[in-house]
Amino acid sequence: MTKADYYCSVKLSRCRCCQSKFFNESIRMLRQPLTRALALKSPTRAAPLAARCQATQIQPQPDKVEVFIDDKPVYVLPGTTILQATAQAGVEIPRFCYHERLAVAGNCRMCLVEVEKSPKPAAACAMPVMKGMRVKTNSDLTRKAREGVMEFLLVNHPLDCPICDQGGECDLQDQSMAFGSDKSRFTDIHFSGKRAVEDKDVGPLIKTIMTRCIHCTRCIRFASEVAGVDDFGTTGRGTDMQVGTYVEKMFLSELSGNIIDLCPVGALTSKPYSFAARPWETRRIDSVDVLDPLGSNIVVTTRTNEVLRILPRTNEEINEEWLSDKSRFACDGLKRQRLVTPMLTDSRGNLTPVEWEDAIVAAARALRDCPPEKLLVVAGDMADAESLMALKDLANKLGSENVCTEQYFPLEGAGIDLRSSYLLNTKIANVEDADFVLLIGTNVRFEAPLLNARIRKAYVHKETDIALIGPQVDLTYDYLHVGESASIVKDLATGTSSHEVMKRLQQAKRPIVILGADQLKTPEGSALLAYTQELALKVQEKLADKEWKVLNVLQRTASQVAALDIGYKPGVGKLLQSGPKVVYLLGADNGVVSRDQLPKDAVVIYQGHHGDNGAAIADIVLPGAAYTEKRATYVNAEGRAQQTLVAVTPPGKAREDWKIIRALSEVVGERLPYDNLDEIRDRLSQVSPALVNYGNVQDNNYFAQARALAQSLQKPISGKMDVQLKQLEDYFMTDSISRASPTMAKCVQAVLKQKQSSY
Amino acid sequence: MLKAVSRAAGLAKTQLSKSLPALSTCSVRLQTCPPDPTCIKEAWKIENESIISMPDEQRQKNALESTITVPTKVDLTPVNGVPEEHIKTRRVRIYKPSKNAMQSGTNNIHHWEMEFDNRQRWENPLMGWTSTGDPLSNMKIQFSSPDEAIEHCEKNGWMWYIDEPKIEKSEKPKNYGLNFSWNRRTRVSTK
Amino acid sequence: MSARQAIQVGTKTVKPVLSTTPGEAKRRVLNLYKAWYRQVPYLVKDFDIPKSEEQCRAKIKELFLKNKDVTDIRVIDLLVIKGQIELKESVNMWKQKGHIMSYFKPTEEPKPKDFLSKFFSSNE
Amino acid sequence: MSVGKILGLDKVVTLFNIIRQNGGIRASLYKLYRQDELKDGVLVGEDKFGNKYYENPRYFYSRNRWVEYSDKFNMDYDGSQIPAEWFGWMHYKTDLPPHQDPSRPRYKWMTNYNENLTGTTAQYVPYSTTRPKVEAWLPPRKSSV
Amino acid sequence: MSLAKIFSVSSRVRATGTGGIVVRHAQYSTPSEGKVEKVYPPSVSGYKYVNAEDPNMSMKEMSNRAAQTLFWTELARGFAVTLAHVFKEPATINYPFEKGPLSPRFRGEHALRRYPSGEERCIACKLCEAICPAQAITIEAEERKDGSRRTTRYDIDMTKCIYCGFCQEACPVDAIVEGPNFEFSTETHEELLYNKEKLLSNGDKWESEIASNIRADHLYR
Repeated sequence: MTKADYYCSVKLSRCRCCQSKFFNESIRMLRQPLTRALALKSPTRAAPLAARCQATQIQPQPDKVEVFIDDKPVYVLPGTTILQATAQAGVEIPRFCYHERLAVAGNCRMCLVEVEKSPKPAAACAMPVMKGMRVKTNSDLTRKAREGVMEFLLVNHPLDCPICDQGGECDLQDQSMAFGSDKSRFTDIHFSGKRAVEDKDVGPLIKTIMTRCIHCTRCIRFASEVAGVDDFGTTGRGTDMQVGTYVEKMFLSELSGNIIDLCPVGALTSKPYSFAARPWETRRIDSVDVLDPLGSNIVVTTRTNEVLRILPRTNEEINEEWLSDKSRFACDGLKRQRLVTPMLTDSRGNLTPVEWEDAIVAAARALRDCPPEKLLVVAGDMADAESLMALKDLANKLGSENVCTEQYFPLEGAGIDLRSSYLLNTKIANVEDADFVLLIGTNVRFEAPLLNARIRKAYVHKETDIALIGPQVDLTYDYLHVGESASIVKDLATGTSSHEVMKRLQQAKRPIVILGADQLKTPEGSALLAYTQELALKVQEKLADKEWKVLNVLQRTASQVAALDIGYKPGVGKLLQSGPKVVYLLGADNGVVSRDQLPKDAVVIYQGHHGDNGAAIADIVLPGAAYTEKRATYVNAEGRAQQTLVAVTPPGKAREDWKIIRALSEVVGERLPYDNLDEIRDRLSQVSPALVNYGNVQDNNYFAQARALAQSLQKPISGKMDVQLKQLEDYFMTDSISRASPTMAKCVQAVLKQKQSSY
Repeated sequence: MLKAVSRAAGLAKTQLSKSLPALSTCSVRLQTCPPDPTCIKEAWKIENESIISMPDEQRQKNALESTITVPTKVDLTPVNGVPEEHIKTRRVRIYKPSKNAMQSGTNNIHHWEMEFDNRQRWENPLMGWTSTGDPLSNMKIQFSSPDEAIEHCEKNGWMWYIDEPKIEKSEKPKNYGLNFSWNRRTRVSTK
Repeated sequence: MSARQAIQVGTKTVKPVLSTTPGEAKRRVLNLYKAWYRQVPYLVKDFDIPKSEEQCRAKIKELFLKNKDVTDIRVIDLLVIKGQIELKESVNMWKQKGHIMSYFKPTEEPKPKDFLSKFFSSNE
Repeated sequence: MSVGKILGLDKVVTLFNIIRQNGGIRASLYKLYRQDELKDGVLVGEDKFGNKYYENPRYFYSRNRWVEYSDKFNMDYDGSQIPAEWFGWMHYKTDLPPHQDPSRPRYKWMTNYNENLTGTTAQYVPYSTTRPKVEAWLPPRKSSV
Repeated sequence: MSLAKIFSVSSRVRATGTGGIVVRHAQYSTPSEGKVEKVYPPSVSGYKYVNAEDPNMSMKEMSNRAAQTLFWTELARGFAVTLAHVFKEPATINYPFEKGPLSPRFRGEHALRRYPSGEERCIACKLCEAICPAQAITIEAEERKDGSRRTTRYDIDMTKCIYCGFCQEACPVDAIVEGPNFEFSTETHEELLYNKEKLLSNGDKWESEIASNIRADHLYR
């Protein structure tokens, strides 16, 4: 039994023993069709899907108030607004300023509805319901009120729909069709022209056409509430009112792209996407983002086999409906610096394009001639689970165990054998419920922007307090800075410190500790992890809520969790020093492996989608597919497996990654036993069923075991912690896609320029 | 022949008694049971076909109006003419369409859809237009429930999987007053 | 597993297409088969195809046997109707020689089947 | 009705007039060969290619305006050799020939008219007007020794 | 036989009264009696018999008919018809020297227009692409250097186009028009795949005529 097989079996048994019935059900439901179809039998549906449909019968509930929406009774919590109540009744009220994830503003007046016995129409978004209230959402008065509001809005809105990027997906357009008047009474009697407002420059991502603004203040509220960057505001009153940044200033936020989505008109549009396409001519493919470890759900908008833009897709458990700027705007990097054809070094040492047959044969020869212990496989940031699996199987068949990832994680103690020691166990959605957050050595804001948005949400709405051990950075909210030294963690864990943080941790009902995976690279990393585990478990044991998990490790890359699940060794460290003959880089672009670390005659095979650090040192280049071009599995930091879908075809001769490895294996003579996606996913589920349980997270609870294993590692630590991404300019270009993206480069320049500005 | 006529008349009578009150143009309303011939001014209407058809034809016709019992699971692949390549290798994704992040309306997402996996597209060398060889690339069918979608896929022999969105939200009242509460972090300073 | 069996044995009552019993459907299939069989000499002569009558009969048999596992009466009926359409189009010379020959030889190039040649030839 | 008309002599006179106007018997025969018919009319104008436009209301509508293609086209005359300015007059959209119509735009970016060039070397060849969608990575070149 | 008879279609039709003419075919009795017997229609006023009637069998008529056959008068009459048409003015027009009338709204070859300043009108709003029922139009757009919204690709497949004119109706800036030209037939298919350059050059070529057509029609839009 090789060690790799051992890993597999350990993981398999581990997963078997902890299967909850929940998990059992869902995995059966999701996996059955494919496995059944493989067996040439008809798939069935296991769970009664109809059960999901809620019963429509409404029962009176004691703690709720009864209101009547169009004479239909609805029971809602007291304090609910009319608009929320109507939503429960299935009636959608038109709105511009109201957004369910932002504070109520109540300034657009589009949501006016008639309330019986009320002299005037009421703004549904701000008006709380009262017992027995009768709301008419489609009465003559309501319609007239809407028409009137619409007319006022259109008086000052330009008629430039043909050149407006919002055209076709514009709330104002749609609502004026549905609720507006069929004619205009606007005549420019004094020939003074319509209102015109100067455009603002808020950076390279957002294009402003302020004349189109209808002053809904969604962008302002987003900036101050969610992004935590209080840059936007209004100036002037009446017709002179303007939304802007007061002084000319870039919108310095890693979540800035979301105000494009929020803007109900075309006042804020995407600069990189400007004028590129209309919504009716694009295809939308649901997919998953891989540029940060959270695996935000996205919609890839394509046309003519080209990724045009990326939009967030609502997933309440991960990204709500936000998306970070890198995930949203780095997609133009998918069209630059691409590897479109296999390449081999010629006699002069230059990479020259060749056919697939030649490249595969050359790679196979290199692999076959290499002694197993001299083969090194390094997987990078964005490797999918399928190709990781295939490559590991290939390496194992060749007799090598040297498969590793770029990112390091301590192997001492429990290492990676216990899944809960490298996951974000609390889960992203539960972070909102936390009442105390301790961040250790991480800049969440840039390592996982949407996790930071959740923490900020808890901070704003739940009065959660946050403490940070590590370098002092701007997290967009106030926090208690404990110090930069790693020894603080040791002191807290061993109980020798009487710091305020310890008190807060112990008082909190739902505390969480988030440890940045970057800190574990140092020699003291294993000790830091051990102490953090100790601290978290100590706090957790005292909690009343037994289900609540305290320990979280925030990974940095999208591939790391899947790689560890499959059995990759984290970090190249020792393996690189042993002088490998063949180095197989699976999208490893972070410069962990460089030419001068390798023996002169070493052959470097690079498989990936971008020409970056990896391809530059390669002898054989095998062009793979980026995450928008393949159907592949990614496991996010929580351990949630999700799959991307094929949005566009890989460019040129590029192929899906696992297929390249499968083809290579056949030429090497060690044929891998899977020919299609279903078969390789079967193999994945053999290794760990969690890898194919799409959309769901499996609960892991091995903190006590991990502590037991890590007891010996609790050594004194003294180092100062440091994080890679400190400032906004560090955030934009962190991987091969965003490094190739011109938009991201512009962002870095713009941020640096803004730094020099006096504002 | 006589027999056929009488049978046809009987048939017609039953049909007529059902439909006549609504369709009759005669001055005397047809009495329901028992129809008294003296009250009726119109002759029974007998379909020509039922008179001239042969007995076994008539039997066949009656049989076609009856029902037969078939298994619930229907496999349409032999008759639908879809090439085998597009049945065996295609995977159908059954999902609920996601809300367009750019808009706040939700009227177009309350159904389930099925779509096929995306196949290769390439560029036309002359004009640079994009081509595809996939006849199913635009086939998006809407269903009111995933069960219907599954049934449709099973009938056509496609492999399917369900992609369920995670969009359930907790019910949380919103409050306009929070903007102004002096002791909360929700208080706004910029507006 | 129980749910699966329930589906397999589950039945429903529907309107028939042509036949009401499996026996009747079988008769229709046999009738169609015989009709094709009888037309073979004329088809060979009229279309002047480079195939012998034996080859044509073997092909007819092969095409009929392709759907031998179909049990649903309505599907059989539809197949019979389609077969009749084909027969009529052939006998009335509404088809052309190429249409008849396409029974014997597919007009498109066969795609590679094994993984490696698929991998080298295209992106699929 | 005059005697001449009854005897059809006016037709003969017209015939002679037509022949005279077209430059004698020899030229008339050439024109007849080239255009399949001979007509007399008022010369309304001449375009930049040398095509001559005639009008004679004696002929019925849609035959009362015609063009004689410039001699440089020889027998290679073609319907598309009438420039855009004369197109409207030729197709009875307007009665104003272009040189008498002041409202016709004359912008400096308007280009010279050319005939339908299909089948010649100057014919239109379609091409894509966009950039390639994907930029490939160019591996760094090592200095060739 | 009068000359009128030679050149007129049927004097009898013309001669009939103004009342509604009812045409009825001769009816024949069933052939049971062994011979075909003609049944004449009722002699009601307003009815007119249009079928071939039996020849008159009086001696005079019979000899007339015999003389006409003998002296080939049919032949002579036929030549006379031919001769008469030689001297008649033809009803066809002599294309390409003469051309038929066209409406200012005629929908011919497409063209992309420019503003008087020479700036192209098209703003890449893609409404024409959206409305095109034959999906003949392909547009790609991006921001031009000066920040204006322009197409990088404006292709019309003229072989797909059905010349319905919806594109020019949809255009908010009168950029795409169907010009007056119909003489753009080509020898190859490719030449009918128009790209943006071709369409713009069409506009530059035909602007004089397009502009006067729009002026002629402006009262009606």
